[in-house]
Amino acid sequence: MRKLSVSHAIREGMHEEMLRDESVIMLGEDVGKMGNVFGITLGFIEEFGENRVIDTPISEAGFVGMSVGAAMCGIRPVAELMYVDFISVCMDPVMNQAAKMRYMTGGQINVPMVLRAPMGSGRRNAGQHSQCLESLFTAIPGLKVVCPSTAADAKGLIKAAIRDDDPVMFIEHKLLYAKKGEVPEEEYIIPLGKADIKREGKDVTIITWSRQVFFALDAAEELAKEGIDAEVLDLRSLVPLDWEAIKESVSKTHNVVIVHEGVKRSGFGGELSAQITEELFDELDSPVERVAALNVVPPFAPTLEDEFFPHAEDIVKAVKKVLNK
Amino acid sequence: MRKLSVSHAIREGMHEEMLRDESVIMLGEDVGKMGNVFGITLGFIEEFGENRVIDTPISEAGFVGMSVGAAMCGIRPVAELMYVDFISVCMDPVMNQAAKMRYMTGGQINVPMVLRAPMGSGRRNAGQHSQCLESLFTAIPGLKVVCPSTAADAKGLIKAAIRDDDPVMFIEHKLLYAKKGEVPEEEYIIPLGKADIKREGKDVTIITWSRQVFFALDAAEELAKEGIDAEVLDLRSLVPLDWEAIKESVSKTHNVVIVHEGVKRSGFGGELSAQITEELFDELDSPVERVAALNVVPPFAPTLEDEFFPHAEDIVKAVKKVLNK
Amino acid sequence: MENKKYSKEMILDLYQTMVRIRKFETELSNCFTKGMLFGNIHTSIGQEAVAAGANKALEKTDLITTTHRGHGQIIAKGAKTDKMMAELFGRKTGYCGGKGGSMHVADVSLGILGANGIVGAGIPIGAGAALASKIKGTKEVTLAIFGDAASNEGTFHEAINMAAAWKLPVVFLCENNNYGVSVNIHSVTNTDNISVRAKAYDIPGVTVDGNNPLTVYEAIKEAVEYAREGNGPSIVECMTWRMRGHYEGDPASYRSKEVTEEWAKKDPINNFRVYLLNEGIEEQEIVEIENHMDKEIEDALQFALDSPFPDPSEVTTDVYSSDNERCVLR
Amino acid sequence: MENKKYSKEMILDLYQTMVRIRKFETELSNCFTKGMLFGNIHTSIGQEAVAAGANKALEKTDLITTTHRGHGQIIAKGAKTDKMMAELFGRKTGYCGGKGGSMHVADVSLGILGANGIVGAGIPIGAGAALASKIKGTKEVTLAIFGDAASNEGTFHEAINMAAAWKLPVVFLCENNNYGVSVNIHSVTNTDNISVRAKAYDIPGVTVDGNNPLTVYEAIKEAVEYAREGNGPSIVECMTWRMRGHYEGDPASYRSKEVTEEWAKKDPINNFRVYLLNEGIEEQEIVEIENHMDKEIEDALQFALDSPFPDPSEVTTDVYSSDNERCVLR
Ligand SMILES: Cc1ncc(C[n+]2csc(CCOP(=O)(O)OP(=O)(O)O)c2C)c(N)n1
Ligand SMILES: Cc1ncc(C[n+]2csc(CCOP(=O)(O)OP(=O)(O)O)c2C)c(N)n1
Ligand SMILES: [Mg+2]
Ligand SMILES: [Mg+2]
Repeated sequence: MRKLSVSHAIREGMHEEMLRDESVIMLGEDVGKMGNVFGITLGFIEEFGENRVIDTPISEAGFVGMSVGAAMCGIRPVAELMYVDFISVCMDPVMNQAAKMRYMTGGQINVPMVLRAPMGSGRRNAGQHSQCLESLFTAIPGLKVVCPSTAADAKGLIKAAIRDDDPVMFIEHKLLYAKKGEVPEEEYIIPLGKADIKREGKDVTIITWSRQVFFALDAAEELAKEGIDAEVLDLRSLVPLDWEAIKESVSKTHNVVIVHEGVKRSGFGGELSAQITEELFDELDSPVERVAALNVVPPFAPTLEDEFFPHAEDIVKAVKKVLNK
Repeated sequence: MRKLSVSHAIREGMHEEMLRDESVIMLGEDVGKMGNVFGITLGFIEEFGENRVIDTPISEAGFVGMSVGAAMCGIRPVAELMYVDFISVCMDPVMNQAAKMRYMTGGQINVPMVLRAPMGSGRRNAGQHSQCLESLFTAIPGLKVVCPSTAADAKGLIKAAIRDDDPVMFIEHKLLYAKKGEVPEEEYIIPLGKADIKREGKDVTIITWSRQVFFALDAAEELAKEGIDAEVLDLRSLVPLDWEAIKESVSKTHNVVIVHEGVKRSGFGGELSAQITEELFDELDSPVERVAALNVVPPFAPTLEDEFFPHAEDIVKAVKKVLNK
Repeated sequence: MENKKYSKEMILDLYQTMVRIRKFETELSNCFTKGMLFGNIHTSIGQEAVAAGANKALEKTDLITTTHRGHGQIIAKGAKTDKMMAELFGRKTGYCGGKGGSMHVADVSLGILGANGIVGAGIPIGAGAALASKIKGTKEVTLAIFGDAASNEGTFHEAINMAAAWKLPVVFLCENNNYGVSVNIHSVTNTDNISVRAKAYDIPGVTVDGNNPLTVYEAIKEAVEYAREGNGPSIVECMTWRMRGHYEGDPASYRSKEVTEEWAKKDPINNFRVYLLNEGIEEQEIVEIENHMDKEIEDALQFALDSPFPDPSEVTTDVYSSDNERCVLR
Repeated sequence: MENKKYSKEMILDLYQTMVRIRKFETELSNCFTKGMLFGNIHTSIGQEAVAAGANKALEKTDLITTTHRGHGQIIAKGAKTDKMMAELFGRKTGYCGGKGGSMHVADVSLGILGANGIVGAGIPIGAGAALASKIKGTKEVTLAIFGDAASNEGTFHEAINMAAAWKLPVVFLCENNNYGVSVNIHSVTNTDNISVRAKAYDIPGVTVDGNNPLTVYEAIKEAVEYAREGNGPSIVECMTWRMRGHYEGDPASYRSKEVTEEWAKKDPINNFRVYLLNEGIEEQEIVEIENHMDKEIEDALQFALDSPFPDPSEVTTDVYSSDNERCVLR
């Protein structure tokens, strides 16, 4: 099968949806002329025109708020933040408007918008450009939250997100953009809320998403050498959550390690750990373990940043701990 | 001992600190002439002058950002949001500036500011005025997070918060403002990060904070009638967290119910549940149980709102569940 | 004002709208005092001329976004008082099934994109609706309504700047009642009025008497036409006064008695009633309208009170459009 | 410009500052190309006159807040290039112990309250520093520096409005280099310049040549004096050009060759060198400065490269001022 980078896959998915549905538009800083700082929308403005591909000023609260309004009026905006860290300047249209509009109006209005934003550590971008904030979004009922890992997933999920009638936070990892993976030629959609087993195993379930999927796969290889057979479950979307997949895997392996790149405190890992403990207590051979970033600000120096967020060896260590090895 | 309402206690604590340290200022919407919409700062502007008690325009990102700047220059601002829900329009100065400034400058700068904000459900204030968002703040390293319940705690904690050299989110429950409790005449401070056992018990630990402390106490009374002896542990501050107190109580009761008024998904209860399971697994006789609001937008109609957030009977039910009764 | 410039039908309609709003909100105020209503109720009593005049200048297909103080604008745009009353009483028959309450009334079918509990949030939403019209190539204009104090939120600046740069068909209507809760606009801004800010975006900005529905109508009409013809946005500032507190229960003691009394003389309904009589309308006709409105509001209240509260089980519906159950469960 | 208006010392100092910045950032650019630097590096090459001129108008005790493109301003305010270089290389000896990097350099003791990675965030922080001065009754003025594109963030509006209403001692310095990354300011605003927005707050607003350190100096000096005397804020817009991409690695192909070449002729350092010669300064003296700066930056680089990275264990220090260990642990 052909291989595409994650950024190319997202681009292709969006391109297909732009062609398929003329109510789909793109807006954000540098998405037009420059084609996005990561080149994801390169050429879109030439192909679809300035009406549908909009270079905005640096006014996130404004243009995300406008996306909400446009979404209420028959447009399907795909808005973009240059980094997810900038949600700080536009939390209101996301959390108090898009997420709540349908409910507050008693179901009268849908807000079919996507807010794309790159996240993640490892690029030496320091405190205000390296955060993983997906847990914040999961804490806001009304939002769907998607964090793809592979190119194929990214394409199928962005298409599903654009077609979804609810506001979707689509959070991409900067350090995955260049990562290539097989992507089918023919059209396909990956429904939101379906996890994917990226590696089957029987001894322990590693639950994770986004770039940490690859660290988990590396860890699994490492563990395999020592005879430990880890299953890697890529959640792909956090809301909706594929509980059936979690249940099935945990009922098979009886051991769980949750891995995420965001800080540990009040990360989504805590929520998952709590749910698994509450409902699958009898299935567990050991307490659920979490691997996550330290509860600090993302540091700049490479020595510090590498210590800050989880790598494969941290996962290996955690797996061994739960398996008492 | 004399009894004060929570709002009066906070007022008294702030008043003492204003007298004690002239670098302490208050700013926010309607904190001056009106004395805050809940009357908390009534008379302050007359006593301390317009230089230290500032009626701001409706520009939260602006005045919270200015608080950060002032805090970096020798002032101790106590800023106020009219409702914690409005953090949506000023998340940046809180999350990317105040919380990160010390770390990003390698410890050069402190940001000794307090951001007060009322939270909570039950007042029929609907979707955008009823949220409990403390879990979001706990997810941001660099912030301290305080949620008092009683009048005495509120006073001692606001004084500690004002004297603290780090940014403190001080989140008050609107429906506690009128609630009275004993408050010592003499000066005292309650250090951040010390939980308080509001009721001793031996069968189960109910961990909670803010208004739910009182629901938990009601539930404990109810349970006592059935011979169940519940301990109610009021965390008072979520960051720093009094782990010693949690450990001690859980090691005594071996059963845990965590209660909070915010929505369950990615609430701080998940984090607590995960930590307790990770570190006190062997102490637990049953899986940690959570009682929290439903994962929906705060509804307006009383029939819906009462269903939305936890009440004493929900806590009773959860306790019986963990105790298998 | 030129004589006979306006048809009898039109001026009576403006009057009826103002009276409908006044009676609706007076009823709210009474019910609040009696402890029958919950939550925060912000009335626009005293500001009815802005709502009546502005919406009269709109087409049915035009859109509005409004504020916490939005009952008047929403009624003027055509919302039914019975469904509104039911919503404010948290009933299942209300516009939002009781889920929204006073600050979240919407009727999308009438172009009412909603009140909003977040100050300033409706401004970009309105600009976004206008963006949608531009993209779709349709001809609606959106009226984005906000208070004087809301003009100090960043969203005001960001949304108007974009609307100006992109010539969006939107009119920014500032209901300047001089106060944001207790804070006088002049104590937190440096200019005499808000419309001067139009200069920062090189768009038209005017300030008009907001207590006369006809001056409001004219100003908004001009701005709407300008927008509809593709010239872009304007700011129209209507000077007015809320005759009650910020919300019910607020004695508004931060405003001086003198100024309050002065504005009482400018009551838009009283004055427009005098104008109608001067225009030769029979008092009888006016009284009929008033009685008719009395009856409508009485019925609306009865409708609300007769309606059931939503069933507690409905608390989890309507959060998501698809996959709701699963998304709400965990 | 009047002849001999400025002392030789002053004009040579301005030149030296510009050269220091240019050489510092040229070195950064070289190191980036060689793969020695990580993260995002935004140079201000071409904009040195703004930094040099503006900071020359400040007292030592005055304060600045600046942006992601802040190296120049920070150097001009007096920061040491060795500690800056070390910080940009993520070393323990850097200003922030390696924790901040390019976008977060600060030296509070010099009144440098920090660069900032969030566009627009430094504006209210600067206004807040000025508020502190007002409250304390001290005489510092704060220079809040931001780009043209940052002027479309809500914080611009909110902070300037408050500063104007409260007459805070702050000067809002807009470094207008015409672009926010790839987006030309004229494609997202409706006015010819940013300083016109001063009218929205009834404060002074001027636009000056930002490629001449003396015009910048004069404009900022006037605004600083105005602020220091208690008259409140002004907006000073300096028209300039970044001669490189938005960050290192950006070919800046969104800008036309013609315009780029035109601005190349306006290189502030080349032009000011000619001015110095015309003023009768010996070339020898100029070359000495240049050599001196070469050496300083060479040393700074060496200092950085010789410095150790912070120990991984330091990752958890400095988050909180008190109770750090416990707050970081859980
Ligand atoms: C972001 C935000 N900040 C503060 C509030 C609280 N609040 C509600 S209405 C109001 C005053 C609004 O004044 P203005 O915009 O002039 O409208 P008016 O009430 O006068 O109609 C305030 C401060 C809010 N709802 N949202
Ligand atoms: C809130 C926010 N939005 C977007 C960005 C990404 N970003 C960094 S610099 C920049 C352009 C800033 O332009 P301008 O203010 O003119 O400053 P210049 O880069 O030209 O010096 C953008 C969009 C950011 N850092 N913060
Ligand atoms: Mg007002
Ligand atoms: Mg620029």
